Amino acid sequence: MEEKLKKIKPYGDTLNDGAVQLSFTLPLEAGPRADAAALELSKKMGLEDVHVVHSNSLGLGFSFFVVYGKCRHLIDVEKLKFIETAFPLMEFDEVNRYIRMKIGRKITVAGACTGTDAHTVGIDSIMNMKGFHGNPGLERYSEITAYNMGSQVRNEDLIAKAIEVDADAILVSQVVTQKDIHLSNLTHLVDILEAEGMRDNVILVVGGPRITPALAKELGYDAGFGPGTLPQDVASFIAYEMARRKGGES
Amino acid sequence: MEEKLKKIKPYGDTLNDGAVQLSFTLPLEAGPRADAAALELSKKMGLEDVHVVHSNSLGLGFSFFVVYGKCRHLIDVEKLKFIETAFPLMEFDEVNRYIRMKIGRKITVAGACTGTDAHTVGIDSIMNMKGFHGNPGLERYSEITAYNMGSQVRNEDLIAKAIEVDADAILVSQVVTQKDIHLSNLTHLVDILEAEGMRDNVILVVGGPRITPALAKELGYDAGFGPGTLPQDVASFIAYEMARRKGGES
Amino acid sequence: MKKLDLDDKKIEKARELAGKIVSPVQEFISSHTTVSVERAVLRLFGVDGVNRDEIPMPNVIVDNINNAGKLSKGAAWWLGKALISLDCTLPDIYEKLEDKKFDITSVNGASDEEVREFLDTQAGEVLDEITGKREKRKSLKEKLGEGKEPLLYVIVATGDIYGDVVQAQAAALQGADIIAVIRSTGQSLLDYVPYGATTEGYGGTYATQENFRIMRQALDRIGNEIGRYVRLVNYSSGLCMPEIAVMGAMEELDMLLNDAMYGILFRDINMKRTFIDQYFSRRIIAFAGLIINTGEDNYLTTSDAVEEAHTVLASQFINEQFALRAGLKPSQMGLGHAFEMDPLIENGFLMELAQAQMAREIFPEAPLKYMPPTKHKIGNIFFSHLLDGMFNLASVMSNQSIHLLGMMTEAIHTPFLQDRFLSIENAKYVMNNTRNLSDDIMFVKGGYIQERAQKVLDEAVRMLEEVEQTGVMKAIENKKFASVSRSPGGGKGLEGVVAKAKDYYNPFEEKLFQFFNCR
Amino acid sequence: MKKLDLDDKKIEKARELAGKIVSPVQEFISSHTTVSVERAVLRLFGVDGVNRDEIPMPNVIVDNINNAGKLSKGAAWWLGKALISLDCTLPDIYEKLEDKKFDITSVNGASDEEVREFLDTQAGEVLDEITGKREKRKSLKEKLGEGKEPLLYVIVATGDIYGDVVQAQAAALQGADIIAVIRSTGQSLLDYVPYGATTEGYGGTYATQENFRIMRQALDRIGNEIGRYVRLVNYSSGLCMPEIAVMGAMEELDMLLNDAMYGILFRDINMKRTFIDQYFSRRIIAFAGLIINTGEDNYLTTSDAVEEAHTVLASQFINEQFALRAGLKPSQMGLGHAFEMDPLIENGFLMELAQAQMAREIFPEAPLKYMPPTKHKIGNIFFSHLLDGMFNLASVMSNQSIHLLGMMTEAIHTPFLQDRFLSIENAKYVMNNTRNLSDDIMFVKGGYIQERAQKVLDEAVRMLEEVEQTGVMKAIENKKFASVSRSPGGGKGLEGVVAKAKDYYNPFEEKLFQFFNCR
Ligand code: B12
Ligand code: B12
Ligand SMILES: Cc1ncc(COP(=O)(O)O)c(C=O)c1O
Ligand SMILES: Cc1ncc(COP(=O)(O)O)c(C=O)c1O
Repeated sequence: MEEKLKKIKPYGDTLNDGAVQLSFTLPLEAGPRADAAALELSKKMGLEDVHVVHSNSLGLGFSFFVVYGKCRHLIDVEKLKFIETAFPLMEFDEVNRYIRMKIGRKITVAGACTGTDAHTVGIDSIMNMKGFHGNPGLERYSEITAYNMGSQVRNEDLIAKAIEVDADAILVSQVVTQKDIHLSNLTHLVDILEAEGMRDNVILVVGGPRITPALAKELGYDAGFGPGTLPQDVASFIAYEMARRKGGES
Repeated sequence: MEEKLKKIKPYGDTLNDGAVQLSFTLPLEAGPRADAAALELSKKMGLEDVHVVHSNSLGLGFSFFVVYGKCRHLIDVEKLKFIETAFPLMEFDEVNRYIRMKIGRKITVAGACTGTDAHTVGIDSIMNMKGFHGNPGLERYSEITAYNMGSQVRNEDLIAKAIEVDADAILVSQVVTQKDIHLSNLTHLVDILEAEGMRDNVILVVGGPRITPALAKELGYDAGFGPGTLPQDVASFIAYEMARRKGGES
Repeated sequence: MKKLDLDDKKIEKARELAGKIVSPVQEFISSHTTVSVERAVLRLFGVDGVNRDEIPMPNVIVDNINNAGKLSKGAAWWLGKALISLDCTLPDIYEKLEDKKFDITSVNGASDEEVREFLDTQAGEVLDEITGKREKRKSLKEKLGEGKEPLLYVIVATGDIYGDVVQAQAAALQGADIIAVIRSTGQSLLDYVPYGATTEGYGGTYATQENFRIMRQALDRIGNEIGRYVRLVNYSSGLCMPEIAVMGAMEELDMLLNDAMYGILFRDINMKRTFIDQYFSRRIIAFAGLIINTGEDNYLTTSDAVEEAHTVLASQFINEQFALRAGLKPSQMGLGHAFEMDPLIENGFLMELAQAQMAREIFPEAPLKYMPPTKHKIGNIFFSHLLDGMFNLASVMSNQSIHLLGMMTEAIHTPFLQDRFLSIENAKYVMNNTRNLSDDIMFVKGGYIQERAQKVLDEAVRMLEEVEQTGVMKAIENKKFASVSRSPGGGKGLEGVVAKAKDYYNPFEEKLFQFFNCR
Repeated sequence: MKKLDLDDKKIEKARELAGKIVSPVQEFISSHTTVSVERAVLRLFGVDGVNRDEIPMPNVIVDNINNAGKLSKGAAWWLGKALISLDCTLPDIYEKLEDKKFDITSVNGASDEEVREFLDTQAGEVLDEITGKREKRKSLKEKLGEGKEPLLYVIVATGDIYGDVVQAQAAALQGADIIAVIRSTGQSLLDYVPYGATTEGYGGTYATQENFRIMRQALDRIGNEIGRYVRLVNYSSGLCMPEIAVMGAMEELDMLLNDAMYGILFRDINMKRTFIDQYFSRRIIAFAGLIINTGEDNYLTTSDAVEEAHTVLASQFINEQFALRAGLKPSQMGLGHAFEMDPLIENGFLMELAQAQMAREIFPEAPLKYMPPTKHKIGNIFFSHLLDGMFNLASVMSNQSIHLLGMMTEAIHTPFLQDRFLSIENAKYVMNNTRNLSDDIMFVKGGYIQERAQKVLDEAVRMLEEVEQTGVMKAIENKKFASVSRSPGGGKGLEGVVAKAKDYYNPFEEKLFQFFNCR
């Protein structure tokens, strides 16, 4: 793609043709009325040249639609706001070296999958020896001492552990997001930390499949990591952030 | 579904939760900026609670997205406008009986897939003996004489045929819609018919996978038939429409 | 058709080892009861409802007895004694229990003989009732007929039982054979069963007797409409395993997820507690004619499906022995396994097929529960849908019985109506289009598939040998299963374990024992 | 591996019958030429460009000769004669031809000897050049290596060659092995080849020499980048079959869709015309080392894939004989077949597999072209994606060579960038995950799959017997192929057929003949 556009639209096979695919269910019996509703909805979403390419009954007065259309909306690429957690991405050895040089002592982290959330695989991928996709976990770093409390851990217990081991960073995993349970869970943790006067003494990191850097910031965390995160991402961030807070980096 | 809602939204698992799935490509390198653009676009389309659940690079500066979100837009079911081609749906025998009773003579139809369009399967499904999905084609009706000219037929030739056989109805099939070639093709046919002063003497029907009743009306056709049309739909319509024009039905 | 050229001696050996592994646990089980077993017994006697503080009556009564330190004699005993002594009905007892000072074990009057006779008569009636329900189900199934195997199993999880009903009925219309109502997140850790209809659950709907009833009726209604029997499933693993088994028997469910190992490993439930609970729950399930679903498939969500395939098989052998000892027939054993290998592995499908076919050949009568890919699902719904298609193929190619449908949105949310539709459509297409493929192909002798299956069997035997050495509890501690470590003293619910007194009495245990011994 | 237990005698018989069917047509072919064959010859001699009215020079010259009633001697002759007589270059001739009154056949001077020698020398040089290109391709292929079979073939169809380049390069990056640039709708009915780069086509990009060049360069560039050779395909069937073959040879394409039957049945091209065109085009293709793709798969878009499966096989036998007679080696015969059965048929997949495996066993050396489901595709993109997955499976299970990727949006539009990506991802997953499944399974003797294949072979033999009776032209008229009737006198392009005069001269025909006879 040689051309650099400032204002973009989705692309099907021609630049800015606006091609978008939708699918959804409507609470209407399949038929011309439902098709018309699907068309109308697609138009309200800003599609032109709408084709309801498929519809079928789902039973009980519901019907399913697949739609293709051309989106009117333009995105101004230069005006996009997004949060990139700023830190230099380092590899395993580099991180250890960096910690030795810039911090001069081992870093301690405590982590858990909190609340009623029983998904350990995510937090284990980050913290346990084995790591993720061949990338070794925090436990394996010579300069990191990692405590992984597993899943279904109460926020209070995680904080108690952090106090006990004098953790530099707290790692929280949240996988289940139904009814936004993760939001209340995550906010609750920040609230207790603040109540305990601990918030500024730790680096607070959250991760999970529905976590984005933006959401993490919004909830009062120092960083957020989504799907596909590698342990080295987290290790790099924590090491850099500690150095930065010490004044060793800016 | 007992409840009857007046204003509806898409349905995921709760009435009016607004759940919609999108997929599209953006002309941006995969990464936080592209993710942000995907989010922004989805919001512009009226989605809230947007999750960019998947993104990957397509190479050459393009990336692909799958998004789920909740649509803000409401559709007022009662205000929906849609065209239902009004005719009583009759079965094979009924149609023949109806023609005998209401028209009193055989009906003649001439059909073709016009322009450079070489797709015969659609028009054949409607006109040839064999029919479609076990539903016999127009040729098989004792009260219909059907002339199927096949595909790649010029509008002029179709009209000449219609004049030659004194057709009551002209059936046009259009499958290829790239660059809206079908629109110009279909409009052209109406234009010639009007120029020849024939338009009001024939029932003009169009069909094809991208044809809707609304589009057909808009282009000046008496009816339009989309995917899954059965020959009996077309037979019923033509018979009824002829009777109606004769004043036999209203 | 046997296709894998497996060594029958090794299979026999594995069964023997599993038997030896289970025996000591079984001894421990026999000498203990739990609060949940006792609550289940009370439920069998008809105890239900909640008190003014919304605490379920089975809990109120068992806690009352336990607080008096007398649970080791069995809750039934005290309840029976109180009922006769006071010559009253259950509601009268409930009323008395509203007074926190009332101690049910202090009621006196009835003789031991009288109590025993009363309990035995009552228990007989209850079991007759359950037998009646079992027969009713059987004839309904015969009348309506069922779908072809693999039976299509989908979940509903709106958190609102009435929403669940809509989803479930639509799924049945679309072709689903089995409906599971997912429980609210975390219910398995509650040491009581919530009461009444749920309209707001988290990621699921509570397993309550009322919810069971509502869904059973809804499924029977739609089943009659479409002329196909629709099975109902719920979850009994967790701290209330036996109680939910009783509820399932009462409300005529068809299957229950039921596996102590699952609770131990994935819910951190104390192993002693849940082994005891499992035993009694399975006795009930066996009697009521339900099918259990075990959870070995879950191991592959935390450990690698290629490396740790044998742990699933080893665990199936162990679970089979536990099940046999609780009176379950092979035809009631929905042993779990799963299609969970990384899709990017070359020839991964051959390994999956080997595993599935192996389970089929080793447990020929069991209605195996085959789980879809979940762990390697990502937000790319198109790829995910395809993955499910290959899973559907593996299932029909290896003649599985209970087939859980994968959802293209597995990595995103609990299924939308349209997700379920597309998934059912997927399975119907693939299975119908390849219906007899399994009958039409053989595997090359000594080929990739045969070798893989043989290797996994070898490894499973080796693992069982090790587990037999250390005992299953120690093996769990050593992370042999699902790479998770749990200790016999850790986890939730140990406080609910009670050693049976010499004069412990549970009329059902005895009756069920008789039932199975004379079968 | 032979798996179908097919009767070799029947296969032999079918080949014999096909030979007999082709012979009379071949005789007719030998005694005729066409405007397009002659234009192809001119193109070989380097005639190119357009005149001031935008008419391509090969047309200008051939029309000029034809108008003079002298095409029966061969266009090369007149061009050669004019060039020597006038002692000028091609551009000089072009210039003269701008004068509508100029008659190239009226130029005199050179002796017959001189003309013949000139033509022979020139033709020798041209053929050497083509040989050079052929070698260049071969070594590039060896240097870069190719993907594993089945090779993944995708189309691009933006209507803008520069847009096509983006799509094609992205597809190669994503894993495609073969790129076909779809032609503009209706180009096959044009009796000339458009000139220059196309930026606005209808549903495709014109097959022009410039477009071929642009895409070839683009693919070589990306191929070098990713270290994998990427093949280029275009379409030669239609009224300009021989010319496009020449362009393909010149611009170093790897494959050409090339099938008279396709043109006759699906484009209503006159059968005499296109059989003649096919012959010369295949001579060129054979020499240049390209692979042809035939179009039997298309039959199943108009007739039922279950009922009419044998017509595909019968046609493959006929096409093979036509190909052999034009000097094509089996390794150049990309005979077409397709996965087009109604997906809702029980055991349909078994029939598809039988058909694909049968083609593989009957044409063991041919790089079969296997076409995806298209006819039963609907707007349900999720189902469509799944269907493609099963097609991908059938392909790898029967060791196909050239594998056209199905698109989930087949029923909707020509592929978007994302459609192609998802499709490639689909094929890569399925094929890698089941890579050696084919080596690991056998079909049950006398089972469903074997019986199906045997039945189709029997029916094909029966059909060939009938066609041999009536002759292929009459058989086409009788709707034997694709349920379409075409008559020898009907269709487009008959006016371009010219009986060769006794002194007809085409230096290439002779040279190519020699080449093949001494191979
Ligand atoms: C495995 C699994 C399970 C296993 C968990 C086993 C275990 N010990 O973890 C079992 C079977 C027990 C299970 C149970 C349930 N599950 Co579950 N499960 C999954 C599944 C299939 C895979 C999750 C996984 O392991 N992914 C792999 C890991 C590596 O990815 P990850 O978690 O995203 O982690 C990565 C990043 O997010 C990040 N990360 C994660 N945490 C952290 C933390 C930090 C600090 C950092 C820096 C980074 C980080 O780094 C990791 C590596 O890159 C998903 C579906 C799916 N395919 O995603 C459903 C899924 C997560 N489960 C779900 C549900 C609903 C449940 C149940 C609640 C169902 C029920 N009602 O019974 C139960 C109960 C669980 C509970 N109370 O929490 C839903 C959640 C829906 C939602 N959005 O809310 C999902 C999406 C399935 C679905 N479609 O319904 N589940
Ligand atoms: C079969 C087929 C072909 C065959 C056609 C054989 C033949 N003799 O018809 C062949 C291989 C020749 C072919 C060629 C091409 N095809 Co084509 N083809 C298809 C395919 C796979 C199926 C079409 C079909 O037969 N459907 C079955 C019939 C029964 O359905 P139907 O046409 O919708 O008809 C029903 C209704 O619409 C209605 N109906 C139709 N006509 C009429 C008329 C009347 C009067 C009434 C009442 C009702 C009615 O009733 C019918 C029965 O219910 C579609 C993809 C798909 N799956 O849809 C692509 C498709 C239609 N083709 C396509 C293209 C682009 C082409 C080519 C132009 C490609 C090229 N550049 O070379 C060529 C050239 C064709 C040309 N010049 O027109 C595109 C069209 C894209 C677009 N929207 O413009 C499609 C969608 C494929 C794609 N994704 O690219 N094709
Ligand atoms: C055997 C077994 N029991 C129970 C469950 C679900 O239990 P919970 O409701 O605790 O998530 C599962 C889920 O996968 C299971 O496999
Ligand atoms: C053999 C053959 N030639 C040519 C074509 C395409 O030709 P056209 O450009 O006329 O659509 C096809 C398409 O399917 C084909 O199979």
